[in-house]
Amino acid sequence: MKATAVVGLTRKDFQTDQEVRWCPGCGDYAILASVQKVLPELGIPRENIVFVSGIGCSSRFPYYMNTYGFHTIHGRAPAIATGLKNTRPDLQVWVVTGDGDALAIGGNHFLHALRRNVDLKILLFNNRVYGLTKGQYSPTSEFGKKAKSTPYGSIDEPVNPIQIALGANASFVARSIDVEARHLQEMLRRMAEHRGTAVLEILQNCNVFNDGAWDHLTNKETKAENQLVLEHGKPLLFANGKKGIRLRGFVPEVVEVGEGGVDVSELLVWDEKAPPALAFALAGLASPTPIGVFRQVERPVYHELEEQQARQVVERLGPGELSRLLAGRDTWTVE
Amino acid sequence: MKATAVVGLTRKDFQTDQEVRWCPGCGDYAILASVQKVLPELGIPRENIVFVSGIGCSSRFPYYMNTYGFHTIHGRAPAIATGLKNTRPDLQVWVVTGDGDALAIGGNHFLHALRRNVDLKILLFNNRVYGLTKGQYSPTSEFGKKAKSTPYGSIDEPVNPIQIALGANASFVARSIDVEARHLQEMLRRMAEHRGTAVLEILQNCNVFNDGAWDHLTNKETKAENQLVLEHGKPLLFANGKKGIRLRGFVPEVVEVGEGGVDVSELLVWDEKAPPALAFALAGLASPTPIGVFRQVERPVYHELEEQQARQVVERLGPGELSRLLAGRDTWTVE
Amino acid sequence: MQSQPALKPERRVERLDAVTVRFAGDSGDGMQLTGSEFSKASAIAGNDIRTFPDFPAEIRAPAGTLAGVSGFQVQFASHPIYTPGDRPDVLVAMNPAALKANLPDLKPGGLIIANTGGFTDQNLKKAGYDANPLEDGSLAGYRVIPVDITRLTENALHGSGLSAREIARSKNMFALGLMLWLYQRPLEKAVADLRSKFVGRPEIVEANEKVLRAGHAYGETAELFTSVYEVPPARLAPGTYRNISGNQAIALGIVAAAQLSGLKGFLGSYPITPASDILHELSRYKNYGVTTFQAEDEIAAISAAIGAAFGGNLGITTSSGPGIALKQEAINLAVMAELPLLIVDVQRGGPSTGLPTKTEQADLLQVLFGRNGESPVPVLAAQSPGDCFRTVLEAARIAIRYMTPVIVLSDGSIANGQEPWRIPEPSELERIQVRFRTDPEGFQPYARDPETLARAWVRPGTPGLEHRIGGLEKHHLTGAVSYDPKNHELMVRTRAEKIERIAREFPPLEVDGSPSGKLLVVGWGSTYGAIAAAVRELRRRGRDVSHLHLRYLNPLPRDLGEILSRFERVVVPELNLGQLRTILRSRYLVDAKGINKVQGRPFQVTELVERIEELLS
Amino acid sequence: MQSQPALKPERRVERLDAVTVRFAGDSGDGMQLTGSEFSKASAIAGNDIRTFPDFPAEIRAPAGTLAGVSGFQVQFASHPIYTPGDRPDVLVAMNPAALKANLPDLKPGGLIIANTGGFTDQNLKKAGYDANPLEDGSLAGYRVIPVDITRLTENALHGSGLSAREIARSKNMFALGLMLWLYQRPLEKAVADLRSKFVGRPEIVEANEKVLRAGHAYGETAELFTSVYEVPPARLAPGTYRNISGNQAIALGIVAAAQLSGLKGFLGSYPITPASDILHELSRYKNYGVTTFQAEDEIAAISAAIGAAFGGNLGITTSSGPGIALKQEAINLAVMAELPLLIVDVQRGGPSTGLPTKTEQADLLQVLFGRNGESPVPVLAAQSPGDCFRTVLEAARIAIRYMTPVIVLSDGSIANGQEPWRIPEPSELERIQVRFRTDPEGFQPYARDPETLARAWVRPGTPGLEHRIGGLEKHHLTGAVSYDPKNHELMVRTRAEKIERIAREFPPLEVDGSPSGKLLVVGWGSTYGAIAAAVRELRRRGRDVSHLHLRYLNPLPRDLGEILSRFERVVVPELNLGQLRTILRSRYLVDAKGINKVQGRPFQVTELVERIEELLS
Ligand SMILES: Cc1ncc(C[n+]2csc(CCOP(=O)(O)OP(=O)(O)O)c2C)c(N)n1
Ligand SMILES: Cc1ncc(C[n+]2csc(CCOP(=O)(O)OP(=O)(O)O)c2C)c(N)n1
Ligand code: SF4
Ligand code: SF4
Ligand SMILES: [Mg+2]
Ligand SMILES: [Mg+2]
Repeated sequence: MKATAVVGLTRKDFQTDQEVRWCPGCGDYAILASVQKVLPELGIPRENIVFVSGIGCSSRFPYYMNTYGFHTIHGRAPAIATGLKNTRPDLQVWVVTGDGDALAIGGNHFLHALRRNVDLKILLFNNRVYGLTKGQYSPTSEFGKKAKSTPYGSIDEPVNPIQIALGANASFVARSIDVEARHLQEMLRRMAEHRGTAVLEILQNCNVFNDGAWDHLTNKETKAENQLVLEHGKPLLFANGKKGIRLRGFVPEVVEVGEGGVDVSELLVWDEKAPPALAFALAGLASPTPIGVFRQVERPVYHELEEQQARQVVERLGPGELSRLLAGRDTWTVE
Repeated sequence: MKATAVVGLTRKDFQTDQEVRWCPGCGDYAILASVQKVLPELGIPRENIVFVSGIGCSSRFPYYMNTYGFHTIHGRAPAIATGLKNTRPDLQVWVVTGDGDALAIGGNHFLHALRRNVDLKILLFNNRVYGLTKGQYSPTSEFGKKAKSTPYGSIDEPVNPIQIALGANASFVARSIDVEARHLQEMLRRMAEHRGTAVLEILQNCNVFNDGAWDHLTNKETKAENQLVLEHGKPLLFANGKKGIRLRGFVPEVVEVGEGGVDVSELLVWDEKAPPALAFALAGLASPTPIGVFRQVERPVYHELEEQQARQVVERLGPGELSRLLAGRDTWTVE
Repeated sequence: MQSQPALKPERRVERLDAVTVRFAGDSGDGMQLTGSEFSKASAIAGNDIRTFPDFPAEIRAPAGTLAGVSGFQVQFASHPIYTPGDRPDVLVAMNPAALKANLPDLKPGGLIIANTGGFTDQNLKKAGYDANPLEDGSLAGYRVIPVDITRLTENALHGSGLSAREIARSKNMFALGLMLWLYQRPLEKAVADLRSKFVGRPEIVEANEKVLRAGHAYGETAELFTSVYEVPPARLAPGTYRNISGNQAIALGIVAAAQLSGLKGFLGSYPITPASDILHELSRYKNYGVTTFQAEDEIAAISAAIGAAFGGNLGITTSSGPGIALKQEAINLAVMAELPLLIVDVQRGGPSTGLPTKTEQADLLQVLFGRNGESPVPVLAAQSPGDCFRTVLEAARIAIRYMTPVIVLSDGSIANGQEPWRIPEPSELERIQVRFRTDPEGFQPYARDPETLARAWVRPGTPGLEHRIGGLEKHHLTGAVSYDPKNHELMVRTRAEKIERIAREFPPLEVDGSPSGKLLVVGWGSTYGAIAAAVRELRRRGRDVSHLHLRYLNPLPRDLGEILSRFERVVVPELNLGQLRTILRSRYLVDAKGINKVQGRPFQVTELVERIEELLS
Repeated sequence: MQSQPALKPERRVERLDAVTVRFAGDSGDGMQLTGSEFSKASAIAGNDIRTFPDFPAEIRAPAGTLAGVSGFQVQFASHPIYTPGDRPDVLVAMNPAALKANLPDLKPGGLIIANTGGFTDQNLKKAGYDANPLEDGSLAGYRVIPVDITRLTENALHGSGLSAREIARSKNMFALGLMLWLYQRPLEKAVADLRSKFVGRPEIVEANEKVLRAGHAYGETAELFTSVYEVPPARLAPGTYRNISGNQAIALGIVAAAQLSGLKGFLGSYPITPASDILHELSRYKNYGVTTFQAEDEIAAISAAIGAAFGGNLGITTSSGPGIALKQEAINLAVMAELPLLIVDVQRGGPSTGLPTKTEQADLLQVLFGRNGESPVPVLAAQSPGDCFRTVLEAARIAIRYMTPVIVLSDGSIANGQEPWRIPEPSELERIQVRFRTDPEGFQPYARDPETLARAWVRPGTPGLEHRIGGLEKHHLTGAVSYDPKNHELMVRTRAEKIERIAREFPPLEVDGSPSGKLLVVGWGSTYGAIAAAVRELRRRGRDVSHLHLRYLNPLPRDLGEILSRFERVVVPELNLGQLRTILRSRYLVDAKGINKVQGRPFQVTELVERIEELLS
């Protein structure tokens, strides 16, 4: 998928005539705005972009993007996108999915897309709830969550999407937040650059069924304490530089930095390319919550392997000729 | 599930009248023998043991165990076993599955059982191939695998079952080998003791469709070089004590031990209870291949949480009385 | 016509037999609550009622738009009724979009109570009105009562300290109060419900009550209405009643089935519209011996239920069309393993994702035939919200007695619709016999009861009965895997015969109307009410029409063929393209005609009457 | 009877019209190879042939047991034949289990060639024989030719340096050589095949060839047979032929469809018996513009194929019954999205896991009806191995022309059975028209071709045609999500009408036999051959019986009703409990009777003849 220069595309070019139908105040609006902001910058003609989604509030996303779009069935978007990308490497394929869509019914397709390194840009809207079906707990809901189907609290340990993705050997794994426009847009750009599956978990507020799930990360007063921004090559600092992360063996620990605390030089310097166990350890942190790129490595890309193999077979056997194939090896003739 | 003393159960008590129908030489025979060896030791009456399986050669297992058994459908055994265990905590429930059954079609159920910590003993027979359907590559097959459906070599990066399990926050994760009877039996005992989901990956030889996949680990001449036995609290030594594993930052590295090499004290001392990132890092090792328990931690067990919640609700609301429930709150009477 | 002492003498009391009211507003306007409180009051006053909520698509659409309109219709009457009414007599419209979306349904000359405060320029524009219909004369064919509910609510709450948003949210209570006044219902029940709904938030209770009473008083004092209405009580069968929706009734049926069988109930489910409420409801009943498990998908949901059934419990799974499609492979396992299992399909508009919030009857063929191989499964359909209870109980009884999965069909209209339900006496609820086999003597896993052809149910944990079952074809006695050709045919035919035998226990069919004649209308499921009402209307007009309702779709009742043969013509109204008709034609070679509607909406009585009249002429 | 110069004069040459041979041995005995080499030789000699392999369950059972017996049957004839033959004339039995399992099928007086070396005490016991049947007189009703193939093979390879195991594995070549001699076939083809099969292992080629020639020579020299047989060539249509199995023909059909349409073919599949070989075969054709993708499960497999179709490619998915059940939700998405898609269901014994290696026709109703909502999909069934090719091509043509998923039904018997197939001339293969829309002028995603009602296919990447589709009900022109009741009904009926219109392009049905009369036998799919042969036999006996074969199961051909009405009686033989019968009765109100067999095995001609005779009398 080559980016050809497309002059003059603007945000508006990516908007459709469909009325955007999320609840007023839904975090999805902000995500839409960021995506519509970044896409024109990529220099890709909009006809070469496809948004594929599953089912959920988040999965309505394609209707609002003036590109090609396919709102499919629950959980299957990664598989559908795999078939699309593999046969149409010229397209840039985005997948939009939710925490239920990607991690409940679609968990397996999600994993297999990652391990194959299919060149998809996966946006996983994590609002820790099933929005569209009006408020059941989801695989990412916190233990003890009281929701429509768990009036006494859920008893499922939540899934950590980042750890699951790392377990599947994903080549690009990142996290951002609906309302952190600048950061989110930066992550979108990084995804677009990446070759192979890029997964971005976007912490999203469902103000109707799970309002405030990420408040501690977005609230002006608490966010500095709770957001840990991962930046490649930089020491892990947060709380306005007053705290940092140091490794104790395999365990990342929070330390005070500066006077009375440790020196910045003792902090873990973030490395996106490190063996995944490091990212795995960081992904286990809840407080502070890391955002940014956990991992970015180069791995052979699925459709390229596919193309390469086909090329090799053609080289070895020549382009297939139908009549020869139909005849096979053992024939006889009746006059 | 309480173990009551059952005197005098022997291996034979666990054999059925069904002719065992694997190909002669299949690694499944050895696994069956080990299971039949260990079960009588557990002190559990055989009527309180259930084997649930999916579909595959491995999944024929229940037919040969004189316990209760359910040979279900492809990939769904963990889900079926979840329903069984949750309603019948008094039973010890084993799941038998293959690399295709558990990690291809059944990947999602596998993950969700682990993250919920359902009290199942999962035996994952990994022969890196689809045996029953006669030799297609599987999610664990090595990259480039030539098999029935990949005559020019597969282009899928294999799944690492241990890392996937750790990504799902499994509370017990281990690996053993079909023909390492003593080790395998030890692992089976450990699983039986564990409360919560216990996953054991068993490296198994399919001598018909993927013969020798694990030869380097079982062959007398090469196994010492290739097997790394994880033992809690012990330094990681292999190659008859001549080599070991040391941590370089987050990266486990192979070092010579003793004269000319490093001292045993520098080696990583294995800790099953460590944060999972450590196990994750070790699971990434291919040469040598670790066997043994990667992780064993206590986490709340699903059916216990379930029972506890039900108990609390009963305490709070009293045992439900049907007629009261039927009436609801708003009634009126017609005379 | 008689005046009542409590009323000001100058206002007439009109007595009516039946009234249909529709409340319509934005999704956020609380119309569902208003409608159901109004319905409750009518039911408690002794009317027969039927309600039908009409939700927009799942996500809340922007305020003021047509897509965001949420409606709630209720018919209440002084005689037994069967449907929520075709076209409303009264429309309460909170804004222009609500008016626009619902006006086409209103009866000519019908009453419109319009919240003029909602008819702002902006809202008019959003609804696509160029001019204000309340003022441009376009509503001349109706009786319009403009009330500035928005402002009156604000006035009532002036100084209450509530936020503007909270005040705006109370508008619906004004409408409720006004309507309760108009039909002379007491306010007490609504007040009590407010109290228990907003427990711990007395300021909200107080505000809502204030507005409610303001609405009531406004009717009384403002000289807008020349008459009030009285719909006298209906003569319902004696007993204690409640309102119930289909999804509630299914949940209660499941609890009852568990208790009556002495089994633990285990629901494995995955949320899906319009079935999710069954899961929600049941999840509250942990103290009734029922466990709910929200699985990772539909396949895991039914699989867990099968696991529970294997363990000797009452396994249940609930879903809607797309989810049922996913479950078919597992249903087939239950067929082969011959385990009892309850499967509820709350049908919605299809195909594919279709119209999730709308109703349809197009899953019948899917549940009958949607599995590989010969895989017979009993299918029962509920005919009304309350009937879901009985249907579930019966399905559970069949499942256990015959060791088979059983499918219950409901649909969006009865799932969310409500009707008064006579609460059964404990004595009416017959125990469900469960006999687990415990005797090892001569045990063979697939040996059968000679009468029902059911195999024995064995709880794991029973000593001496250890055995293995699975999805491969099995020997007809031992249950061991068998590739024997003759055994396979025997098993295929035995599984079919077992299901056919269930029909021996069905009560005789009852034809409503003359037992033979010119035209028989055959229906199933939620269309019962509309068909019953239409056929009665036709008979009132002197037409020779009878009605036969089928609750058993598989196996079909044994007397069905004979009954069909007694009529010159058979017509099958369905909310699909003719699925039951396909079956009846095939089975009985009867040239059944269809009346088919696939609009995501129930039949209206009048349209059925018309279509049947056409067929008769 | 005429003797031929090459033969010793004392041995008679018996000329036969048709012979059925069954080779039977352990799974490891190479009977499939033996059978297919023998068949090839017969085909090359000009016979018409049909073959039928009979595998045991998937896993190799222990040697010598009944469960481990693998069989291969071939009929070859000097006239056109339709089936692999009912009961063998000749049984080659490599061990006691093979004899025991197959003897019941052998014709009375039939020839048994028994490998006495395999009749060890141990093997006799494993097969459950108390005494050696070759010696105890129990085979008196047959012609038994005992040959110690085991020892003769060992002798032939004495000093070859091969291991005992390798020597034992060559036994089948002795049997093949002997049989080739008996029917006077040349050895050359078999030798050439050995060479290419064991390329790079000359010692194995040499050994096998040696044993093959030893078997041939043994026939010539040992005085066991008093005659050899000649089955003269059949008069087949002129052309170049090959043997082909159904699965091969499907794979070739897919390649042809891709090339004829100029589209990239993309197969998304998940292995399942008996469909896996299509995946295997296609995975070798990367140089033909076909990509195969072994997905993580059946749902991902079809989903990927749908993604490919959305991208403007020929999407295909292949599976068997249980896998098809899992795919239904996704098929429904393709119905709603109106995308072309090829779905192949190679049916096997059901329900549930059933009998994976056995054949059945019990998925018809599943593919017609197994989806939620009204979801019409064209269904075509192949009638023989070679016919799979044409059927797939036709299905692809329909899928693309009508923008719809299309289901092709095959089954275990034609998937693995072989027949001679006339290789089509390139000129016979009509191009498949594909017209991607590229013109933005007036584009509406769901506007339809007035004739086919197909919407336009747009390749993403086309500027100006950006649009969004999905599984929710859509506006009939714009494709935008629509909850409008009337639009829904319009779309449901339009989708149905689109599929019905396909029938306008079907060629007229052809009745084999008189066009009207007493009895019409209607069949579909793989039973074609057995029914055709049975009907011809009945006509030979003077019975008034005609045969109608249906390749289109949905929509049904427009002339079908009229044809059915010309016959007094209609009977539908099926390898299920009456699935097509259900449809025919429903659609045409014809009192069709069934002949049904559900044994995991094809019909035998004789059993059909008998059953039809019964019906006639
Ligand atoms: C096969 C199937 N099962 C269930 C559903 C119902 N369903 C639709 S969206 C959804 C979950 C949505 O949650 P999530 O993916 O987190 O998306 P959100 O709405 O929160 O953005 C469910 C259960 C469906 N549409 N299809
Ligand atoms: C729904 C479904 N899809 C596919 C199959 C075919 N199938 C049976 S077993 C199997 C894979 C077996 O591989 P694995 O789990 O590794 O087990 P093994 O045979 O190697 O022990 C497949 C694809 C099936 N039985 N059911
Ligand atoms: S329900 Fe929640 S996630 Fe869905 S649109 Fe509304 S606010 Fe957003
Ligand atoms: S195919 Fe492989 S895994 Fe299956 S029984 Fe044979 S040797 Fe074992
Ligand atoms: Mg969500
Ligand atoms: Mg395997």
